[in-house]
Amino acid sequence: MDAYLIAIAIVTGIYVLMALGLNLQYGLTGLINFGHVGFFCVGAYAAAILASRGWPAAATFPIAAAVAVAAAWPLGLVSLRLRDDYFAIVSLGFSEVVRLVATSERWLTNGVQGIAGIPRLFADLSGTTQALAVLALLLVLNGLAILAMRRIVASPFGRMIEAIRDNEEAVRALGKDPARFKIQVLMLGAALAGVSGAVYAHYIGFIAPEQFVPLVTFQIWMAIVMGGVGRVSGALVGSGLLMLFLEGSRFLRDLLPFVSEVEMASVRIGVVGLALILFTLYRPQGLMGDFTRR
Amino acid sequence: MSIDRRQTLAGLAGTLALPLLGRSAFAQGAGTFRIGALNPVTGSGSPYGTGMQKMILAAAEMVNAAGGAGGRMFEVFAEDTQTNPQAAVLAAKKLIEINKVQAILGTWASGVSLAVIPLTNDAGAILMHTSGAPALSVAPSNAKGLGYRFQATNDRFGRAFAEIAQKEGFKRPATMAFNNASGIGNTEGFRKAWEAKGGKVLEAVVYEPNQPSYRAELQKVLAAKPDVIVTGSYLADTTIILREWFQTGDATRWIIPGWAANPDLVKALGPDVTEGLFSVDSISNEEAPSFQMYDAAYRKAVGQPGLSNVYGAMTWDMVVTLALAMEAAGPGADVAAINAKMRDVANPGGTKVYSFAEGKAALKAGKINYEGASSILDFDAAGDVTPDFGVSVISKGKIERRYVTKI
Amino acid sequence: MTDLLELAIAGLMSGLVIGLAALAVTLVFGIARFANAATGDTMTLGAYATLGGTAATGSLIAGGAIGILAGAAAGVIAYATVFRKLERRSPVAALLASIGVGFVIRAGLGLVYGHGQQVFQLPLVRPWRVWGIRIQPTDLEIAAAALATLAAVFLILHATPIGRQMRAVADDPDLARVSGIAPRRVMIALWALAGGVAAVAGCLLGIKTVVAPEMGWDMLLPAFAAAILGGIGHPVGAVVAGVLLGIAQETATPWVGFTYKIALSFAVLLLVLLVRPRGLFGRIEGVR
Amino acid sequence: MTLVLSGLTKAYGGLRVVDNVSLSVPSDGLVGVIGPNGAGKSTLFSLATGFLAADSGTVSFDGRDLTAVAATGRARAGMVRTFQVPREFTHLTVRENLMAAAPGQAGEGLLAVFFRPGAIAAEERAIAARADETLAFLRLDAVAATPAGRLSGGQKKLLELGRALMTGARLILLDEPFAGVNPVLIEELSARIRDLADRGVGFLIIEHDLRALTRLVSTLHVMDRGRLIASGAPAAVLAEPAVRDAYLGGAAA
Repeated sequence: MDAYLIAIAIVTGIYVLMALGLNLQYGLTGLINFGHVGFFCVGAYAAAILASRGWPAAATFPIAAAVAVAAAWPLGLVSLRLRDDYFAIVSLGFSEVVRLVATSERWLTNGVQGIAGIPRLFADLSGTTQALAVLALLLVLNGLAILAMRRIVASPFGRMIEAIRDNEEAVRALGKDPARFKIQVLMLGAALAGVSGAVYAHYIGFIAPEQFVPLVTFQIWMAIVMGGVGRVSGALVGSGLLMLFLEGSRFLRDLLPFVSEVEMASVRIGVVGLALILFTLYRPQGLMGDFTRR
Repeated sequence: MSIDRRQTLAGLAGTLALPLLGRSAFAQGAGTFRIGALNPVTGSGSPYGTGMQKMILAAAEMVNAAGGAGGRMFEVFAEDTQTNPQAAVLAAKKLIEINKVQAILGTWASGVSLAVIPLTNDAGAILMHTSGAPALSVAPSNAKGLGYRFQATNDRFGRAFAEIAQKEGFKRPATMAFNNASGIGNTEGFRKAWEAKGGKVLEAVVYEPNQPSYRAELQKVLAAKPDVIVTGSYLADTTIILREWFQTGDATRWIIPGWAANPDLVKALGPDVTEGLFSVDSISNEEAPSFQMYDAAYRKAVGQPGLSNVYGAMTWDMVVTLALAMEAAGPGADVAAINAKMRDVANPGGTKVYSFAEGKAALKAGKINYEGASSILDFDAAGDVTPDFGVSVISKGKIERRYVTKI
Repeated sequence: MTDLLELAIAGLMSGLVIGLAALAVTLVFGIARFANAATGDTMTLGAYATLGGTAATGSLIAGGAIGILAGAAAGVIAYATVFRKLERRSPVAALLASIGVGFVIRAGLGLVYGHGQQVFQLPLVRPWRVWGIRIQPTDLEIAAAALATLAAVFLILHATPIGRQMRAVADDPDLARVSGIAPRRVMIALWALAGGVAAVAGCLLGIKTVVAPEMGWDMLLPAFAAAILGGIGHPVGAVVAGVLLGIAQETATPWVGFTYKIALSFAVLLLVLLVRPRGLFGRIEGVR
Repeated sequence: MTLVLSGLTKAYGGLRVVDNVSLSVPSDGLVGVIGPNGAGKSTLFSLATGFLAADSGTVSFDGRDLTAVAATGRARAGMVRTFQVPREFTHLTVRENLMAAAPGQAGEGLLAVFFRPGAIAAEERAIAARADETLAFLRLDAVAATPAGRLSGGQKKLLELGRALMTGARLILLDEPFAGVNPVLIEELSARIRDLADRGVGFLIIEHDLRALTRLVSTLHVMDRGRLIASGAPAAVLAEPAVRDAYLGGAAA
């Protein structure tokens, strides 16, 4: 029982880390990043490949972040000068390209067979203690991310990215180059997604390209839309809600005995769809309120 | 579905992070043995998952009706992997932690089994799966010897394909594989076996799913002028590929795994296109009485012939084998003791039995050898079975079994 | 050479389907001003409706008409219940809601039809050979259907009063409002048209492949790519770009293989956007 | 001469929206541009500030040719525009709006945010002081802590002017600064602009409100259908028959 709750909490923590990154990008800067899973994937593979070759987790995490940042940089350079909605599609395409590379480059990623037996974190601990250690690590990582986010929001840098979100043309008229800030934000969010991917790879222990489909990106989007865009608490609450949607359906089935297992898959996606529609229509500010004032 | 309502509500409360119910609610009942039915009910395994799950439930009922195994009744907790490793990990956690199951039965995709097996190993639980990836046989995945594979490995499938291609007199094979672990596993296994026979594979095309057309892929494979194309493919892509192939006017033959070359394929394409296709499957042990029992149960639960879902036969056998091992290990045996008896009740060297009731009785007299519905069910040192392969040819819209090949 | 030509034909056929989907995307983008992610699932709906209609009437043509009606109806309903209320909101809100609409459509189709595949039972015929190149009669029929759809769309846009109003709104929504064009009527016509076009695209895709709940969603990315490549809001551009992407993908396979061919459309898209940020046919937009 | 536009031309399809326009703004000059709707005034602004690329013609500022320089570069060179529809940073406070405009902030570097907090705090204090001065000058100090989105139209116009001032611009291009502003505020705004001109800031102003503009500027240009049809002292220009026909006649109709 406890271990199941801890498992749920760990996966939620992984989502929160991604949601914080996306929140920085979309909530604060207005970047419509539809390729978040691409950075998650890059981080997961970087960690998995290194850990399988015996690197310690202390090294795989920063490298996962660095590789994700390195992937974000060229993407930002070429595409952040495009219109917002173009960037949305280009970033979505980017995440698909990442997945295709993971599929094709078998020498590096073992292709579709995936990488199995990724060493677990805190392997010298066992059972619940080990799971708690992973959860603690995630809490620390999320705590650091939130602190960093706070610091950024309160800084001139944060003021400028919010100005970009509110009106990019006006920023250019003041002689500041929005693209420079957007690239940095993209890289920062990518770093969080990369670290998140590293935790994921170590935790699940097996990664394959099919786990990094665009649906993951949309789940994170759903989390921040439900929680409240532009707010740290929104990312937390939204990720929790998302897990409730995803895991709750296991238990929902027993409450809806007339719905068969196969139908459940459709019900699940229908509920996600309805939530997206209803939140955008009736509660665009999410559960945690408007981002006007933090 | 025999799911305990109280457990379910407890689980729901758990998800809501409201562990209101005390630990005692989850305590192991004295006379029960809990197993998890973890199947691909949704996602790409959905054509098989529901049937697999229903067969676990049916077989468990049968065991219970025969008085239980080793003095204990089965209690089954059903979960969906969504054919997705992450969902499967959480489901397995729930089964192990909330439902306290001691064995998980019927994971399907290799990715799913690879993600779940570290959890069952940690919990000291048995994992019985139907995945093809060779990695599941060896450490780290099967370091503890708690994993059992009821399906042929992809390598064995490839060997069977090679046997058949040789027997049918083909000289110039090419391959087409769906780009995932199973698809490539099949064609790679074929290539290895074929080259071991001194042959050469002319062309090996790997294609991505969900394309609006596979003509370019076909063109490349046909350019090598093969006399047969061996595939590692699924139903949807096989449908599209064969339709486009037929429309090129080409006359190459095809050897296709049975999960793709099935009645649905014939229904989708009609008799002209499918004429002369070879359909290869690890066959159920159809002549055996165990298969007859499974078939009857499958027809009753799903309303289709048991042959339509080989994985259903495998999950049926999982329950029976586990029950026989429990019976052999005696009342109150722990998982390790039960695990130690798995080969004793399934491998050659004892009286052949075909059902749990029969085996339970025969165990009193001495050693038994369960002959399963899915195969004769003999586990090698790695916990893998080596089923026989049936070769069918589609003729005038009928899938007709021609012969059985052993590897 | 023959090989390359046949690859190009294969690409052309895929490209026509992508181009039609991109046309549906670009129509909505040009007038309602957001990227409609429900387009893919509207395609799927059209394919299922056509299947049902064909089974009920025994005629593929009548079935196709029913499919188009279903797609148009889905578009109008989505507009009336969701997108109308988001007209004054950001394009991102509408985009997110459209993802939701798509999910709901897919959930409904999954519940009604299940997840197994269905197929159009059409007679399969062997190809003709023209100068050594295989020409497939089915291709000609699909191409004819696609071209007829295009012709109908352009006729509607250029030769009917409502079409002219749609183009006027696309050019300048504010000016159009000032000149007394009823935006509601134009929007309803737009959503019906876009839904109908998506349904045709889905129907053709279903004929080429198999009908399953995920089929349209899988085509969304190439459709978006083609819509942007063509210059968003530009109908001819969308179709031409779809065809170009289709041909580029298939004819490149001898060099890039069958996995990276999917990545190729994004590479092409990026390159074109770097040179022409507004796409191939895009108009230059002033600062608003 | 600070800003010199020469021969600027921009065409969409066959339509020349701006057609061979040349004008200049002296370093402390107050120059106005008028013309009917669609005369090409806003397009001219966009061409001058680099928000649109001209088909032909050149832009130079302080003797430096800026024709090939992008919008941000031209703003950094010291010429800053405002917009016809105010583009305030909706969710930032009025003070934050102004502070965001200050040039060359070390705190806009991500590394500095984390590794030089002390230096940034000092810099912020200085910028905040300057912002408060500017707000007082523009009589916006009462709403300093209000989110900019809640300001009235006229206040937003002032805010945009304030942001331009914060950049240290030496030439400010105002696009209809008086539109939607109440008459009392117009007087106020005009007075501020005159003050600034006295301090050596040049202005190029597009305006519909002829009366307010003619009282403010020393030179007036009239545009019609993309061309400059008259230039000179306001009174003289308004007296020209061509201007009466094109502009006043058009406005009357």
